Amino acid sequence: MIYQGKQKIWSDYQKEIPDDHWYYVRSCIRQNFFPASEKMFLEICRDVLGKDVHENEHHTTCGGIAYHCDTIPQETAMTIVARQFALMTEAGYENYAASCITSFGNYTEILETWHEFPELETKIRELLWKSCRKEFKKPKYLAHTSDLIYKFRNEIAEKAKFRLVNKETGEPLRVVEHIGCHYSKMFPSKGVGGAEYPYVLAGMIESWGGNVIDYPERRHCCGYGFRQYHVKANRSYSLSNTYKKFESMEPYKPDMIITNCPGCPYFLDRWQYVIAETEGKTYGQNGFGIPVLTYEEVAGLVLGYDPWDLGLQLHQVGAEPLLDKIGIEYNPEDKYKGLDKKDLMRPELPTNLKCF
Amino acid sequence: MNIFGFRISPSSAINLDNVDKERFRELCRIEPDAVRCMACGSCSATCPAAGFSGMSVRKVLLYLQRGKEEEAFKLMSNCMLCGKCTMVCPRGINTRHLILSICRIYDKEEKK
Amino acid sequence: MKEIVVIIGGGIAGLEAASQLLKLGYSPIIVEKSDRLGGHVARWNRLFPDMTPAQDLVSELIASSKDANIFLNTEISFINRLKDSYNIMLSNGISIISKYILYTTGFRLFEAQKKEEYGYGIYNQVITNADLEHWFNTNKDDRISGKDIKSIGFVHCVGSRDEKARNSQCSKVCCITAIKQAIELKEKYPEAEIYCFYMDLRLFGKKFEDFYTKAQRDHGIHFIRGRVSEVSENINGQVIVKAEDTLAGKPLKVTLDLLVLMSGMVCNPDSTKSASMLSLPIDSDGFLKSSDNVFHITSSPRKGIYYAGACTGPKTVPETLAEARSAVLEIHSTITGEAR
Amino acid sequence: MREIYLSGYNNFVLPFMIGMIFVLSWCVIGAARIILQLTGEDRKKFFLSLINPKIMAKNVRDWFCDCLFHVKLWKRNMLLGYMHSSIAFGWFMLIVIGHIEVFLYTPQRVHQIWYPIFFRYFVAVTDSTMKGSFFFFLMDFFLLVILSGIILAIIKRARSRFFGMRRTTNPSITDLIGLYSLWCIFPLRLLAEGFTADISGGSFLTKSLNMVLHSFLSDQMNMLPTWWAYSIALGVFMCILPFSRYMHIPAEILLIPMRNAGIKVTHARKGYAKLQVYSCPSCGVCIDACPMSTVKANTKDTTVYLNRQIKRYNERRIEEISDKCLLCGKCTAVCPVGVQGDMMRIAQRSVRKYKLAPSYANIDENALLERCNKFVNTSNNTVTSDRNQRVMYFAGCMTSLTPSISKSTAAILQKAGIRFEIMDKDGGICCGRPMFMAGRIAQAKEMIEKNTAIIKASGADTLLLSCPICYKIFKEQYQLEGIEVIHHTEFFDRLIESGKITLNGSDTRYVYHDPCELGRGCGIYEQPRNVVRKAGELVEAEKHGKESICCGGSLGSLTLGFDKRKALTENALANLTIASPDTIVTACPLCRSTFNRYSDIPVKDIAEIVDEATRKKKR
Repeated sequence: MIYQGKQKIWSDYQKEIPDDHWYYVRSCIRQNFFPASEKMFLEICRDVLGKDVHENEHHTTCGGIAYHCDTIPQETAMTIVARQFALMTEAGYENYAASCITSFGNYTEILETWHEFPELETKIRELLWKSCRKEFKKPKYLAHTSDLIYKFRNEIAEKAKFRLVNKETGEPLRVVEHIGCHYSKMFPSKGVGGAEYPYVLAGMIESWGGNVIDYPERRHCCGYGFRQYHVKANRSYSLSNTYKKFESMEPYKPDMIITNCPGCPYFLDRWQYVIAETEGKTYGQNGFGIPVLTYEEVAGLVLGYDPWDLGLQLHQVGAEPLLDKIGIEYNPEDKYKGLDKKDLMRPELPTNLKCF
Repeated sequence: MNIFGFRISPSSAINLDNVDKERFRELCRIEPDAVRCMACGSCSATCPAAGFSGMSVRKVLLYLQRGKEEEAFKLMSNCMLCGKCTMVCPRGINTRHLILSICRIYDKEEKK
Repeated sequence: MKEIVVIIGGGIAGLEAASQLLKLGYSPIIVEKSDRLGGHVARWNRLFPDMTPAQDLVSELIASSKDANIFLNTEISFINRLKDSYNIMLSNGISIISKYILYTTGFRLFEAQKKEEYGYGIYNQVITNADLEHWFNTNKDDRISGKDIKSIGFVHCVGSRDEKARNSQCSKVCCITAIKQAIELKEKYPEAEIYCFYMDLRLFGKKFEDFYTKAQRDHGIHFIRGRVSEVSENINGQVIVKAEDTLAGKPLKVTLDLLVLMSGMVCNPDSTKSASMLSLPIDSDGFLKSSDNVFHITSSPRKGIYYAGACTGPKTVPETLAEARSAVLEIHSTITGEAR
Repeated sequence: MREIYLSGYNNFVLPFMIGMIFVLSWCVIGAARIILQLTGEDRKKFFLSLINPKIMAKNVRDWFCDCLFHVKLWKRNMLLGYMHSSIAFGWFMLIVIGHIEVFLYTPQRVHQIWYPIFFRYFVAVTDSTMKGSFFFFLMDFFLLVILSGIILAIIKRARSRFFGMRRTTNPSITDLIGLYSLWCIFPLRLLAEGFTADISGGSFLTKSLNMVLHSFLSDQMNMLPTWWAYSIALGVFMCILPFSRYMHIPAEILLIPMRNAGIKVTHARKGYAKLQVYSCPSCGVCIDACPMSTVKANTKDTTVYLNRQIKRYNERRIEEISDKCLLCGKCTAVCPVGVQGDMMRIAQRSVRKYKLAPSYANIDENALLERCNKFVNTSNNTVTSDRNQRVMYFAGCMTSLTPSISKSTAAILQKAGIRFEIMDKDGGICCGRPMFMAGRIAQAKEMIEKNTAIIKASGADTLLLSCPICYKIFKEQYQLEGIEVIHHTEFFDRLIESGKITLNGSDTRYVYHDPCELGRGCGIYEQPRNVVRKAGELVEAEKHGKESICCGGSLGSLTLGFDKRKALTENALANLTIASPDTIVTACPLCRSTFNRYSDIPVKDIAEIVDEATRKKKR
């Protein structure tokens, strides 16, 4: 691996990310899967970094899942998106930050389509007016929220209490970065670092002290693939994809995986459990899995937030070995306690995958 | 254990790293022309068994080189050795003898 | 006074044209921007299909054109048109007035790093056809020398026939070059498995097909129809190549110790630059546009301006030499026609 | 007459006796083994044939004609025929007359089997009586005949071209010992009898020799050593006989009745096959006959070498030789003893072990039948009655690569007003012959079953074929009772005879190429020629009919590559064009494509010229 070669590509794919004043839209599914992630993003931006991030409770889905599952036509998706933009315009913002990778891809695709086919944009404006009596301005800047964290990665590193370094050995942690497919594979120039060697998460890992692992199936999809998972008959494809990725990263002995997509951490996490139960195979040390975290969770950890406040107990793969390596203190007793310290009860434990 | 109603599906992909090349090499020692195939498909197009078992000498050769022996055997199962493929091959490959040699070298049981 | 012909570019087309012009009694001036003659061919090791040493050809051409006026390390500063001739200002301060300019500006090799997915410049074991020829010539390349090489891949059409790489034309010589290089590598590493990943095999030239069947039968080189989709590196530093075997209709992957990218021919931006000074037309593929592509391939639409070789599109060595001769003949008949 | 020695014995008979006992027991045991190795059915057939007077008469005729007179060789090559028959018949007569003499003069010695052989040593018969001089004359005459044969043999050994043979076999070491001992036997006998002639009497040869010898060798002591030498030569010859080509002498005696009993090669090495191997006289007639011999490298792959390698159990070479053969059957046609080179090779191929075997059980014959069924009323499953023939035309795999043949055939049938249907219009099951030729008999049988079912269910009464490859197997291996199997050459001949089609001849000079499978394979030589004569002028190739040369495209050869066949085709073309014909006519789609590849003149199938001639206006 020639690091300078990658740096050359990274320098070619830099995107402009404004410093402040963002209109923020959430992901449909992340709040359920990893509930602290979006909360953490807002907290880091607002409280830690002191940025202006606006959120509107009237925003809806972007229609991306339905679009990628072939259940709605693109024009419908475009009208939904147009309404989101209208909400942003109404709130007086022009920088649009999406929490979801598929949304980000969806917005990018729609903006590019409108750029190529302005008549379509006109049509969508008409449709939006007919349906909602709303008008919109296209965002001046579109970013994924990981772009923002990437932009502020060094400020976060300065304020960090922990680094992605093995406390015992002093060695940097071996970190796998997994980028959601819709981040830059469709429009390489819209992502930090392009499509082949994206830098958005690698930059965070480097700034926070870890070592990025480049393994052969790095580019491969997490396995979610919309239809592959949602149609049960296809589910083994979804699982096989994930399996392929883990087989490929296994020799590198990763300490953790960072992702920037709603689906990826979920599937990389949950399919480890399914692989363990069906094949008896685990990828972490001592029967554990490899912890899969969102970039906000990792940012929260290095900034010193309590792991259980970050919702790490909602991951199937136990994060405890990772926390021990970094040296983050946690109270095992509190793992399954709610914010009010009420017992949430313990989940049934898997047979083959060790969770704590 | 199929406790979820689905599990890892076997890969149909070709992994050249895992292909056992020895038997094909043995075949090439007998039929050095086998590798001269340029995949024009004349053999498949003219084959009377193509309509029955999908026979195609081109595909058989390819599958054997890609470690997909079972698929090759399936194609070959209705070969009648009529020799039309030999007649039409633009590279002059002796396909009839090639097929007989495959039948001698390769074994269904050997493959797990 | 002998008629002056300015030849822009000291590659094989320029040298051959100069040598033919000298024979006809003209006074050719070669303007070469680099510090040596022979262009791309001088960097090559052996030439298909007879495995002729490239150096033999280049030395012979240099010897037969030694009486020409040669300016090395010299670029064209500007050219402007006078009444019936051209004023060519060189970067070394010399200005030439000539009625005839022959463009032999050639091509440029596609920059393989532009195909990011192939990882040239990122993965250690990925090289280009030019790197390989350089290694054949010098035996110096850490990526190859002293390595235990068991499997080698060739990717055809890197930057050719690829709209995403902004080059839709076929570079013509890569198929046969890949086969030539595969045979040469097989001779050096007889135990290695060699795979050629191709989209189409375009073996149009004399003896090319024989070369192909020889590669298949005598050297056991595997040909896989399918374009490489991506390259990655494994923990041992080997490269893993993924493609679809389109003849089997199945995805395919293989681990390789060396991957050679067949960089194609793209237009030379320098020739485009000097062409624009005379507002010479550029074809859709970026190469210089001939009067027509059948009958007057060596003529430009401007009087006194001629083309030879790969400046008008990818060419093989014999084609380039033939064009150089034909361009000279055309210049000669124009000159003698005017004198009469 | 008087016996010279009371004992009637001398030690010099020992070498002869050892040889005789050895060779007799070898042959008896061998014959018994071969008979035991036959399948039960064949054995029964063999024994039954021996009591069948008609077959027995044929056996006797064949024994005389083949073993003694070498009639086949005479027909082929007079000199060669004389050489062989002089030795064989001469020797046979010496033995017979020797025995007659013993019977007549010394009946008490009949049990002493050496007595007739060395009669002159033991018995002095006066040559002054009519009877005596008659036998003396006969004995000397036949000895002279043999000696003339031996002289020819020596010349042939040195210069085979005198005999019109381009190539002969390379004798093995045992062959050479046998050969030289055989050559020695008769001069030595002459010498021995010459020395004894003054005592025992003699005739023109022995008597005169005796005079000559006595003129400078008066010592009686010379007599015994020559008799010893004679006996030793006989003994050596007989001892080496089972290991040399001369084994063909006893083997052929058994081969003839077995052949006449209709026994076929079923096992690769045992029984009839073994007998054929031992019957091979290594004469090398098959070498020149073999179409592959046009390339020198192939001469060692001819039938004579196959037999030799089988004797040596050289499995690698056996496989090479068997797989290379085109199975054109010419070696079988010309073999003086009737070794079936083609059958032997198929048998060798049939014992090969394959790990994979195709099977056709999945093929739905009903679906195939539906495509061509026209003669059966599907509602009540009865054959539609029609006075016309119900012809099922099976074009065959190869014909589909030369569609002009099937197109012309169909056109002719239409013109003749014949009801027909094409069985394999959209492809079908191969006839099985190519698979059969590859030795995979079980697979071929499976195809035969499938096709039989289709043909039988179709309601056809005639199966018309344009490919001789198909024709041969349909004739020989299919059981299609009530359905006539006919090749299109025969069919066209019949159509012309019956006036259903009229050919308007032209002055085109046609040469007819006999396809191997049609001519030698099925014995169809005349019908196609009749047809060609109606269409134009028929000229003959240098070698034609039974001697026709394979086009080189045969499916019989498994290993001959495309590039290796060119020389064979060119040689066959040179043979065909000797009379400068305008067009080559053949009756096999494979010959047609093969010739077409290299021929300078047009190559057509007989169907095409018939079709053209029916279309042409009368001149």
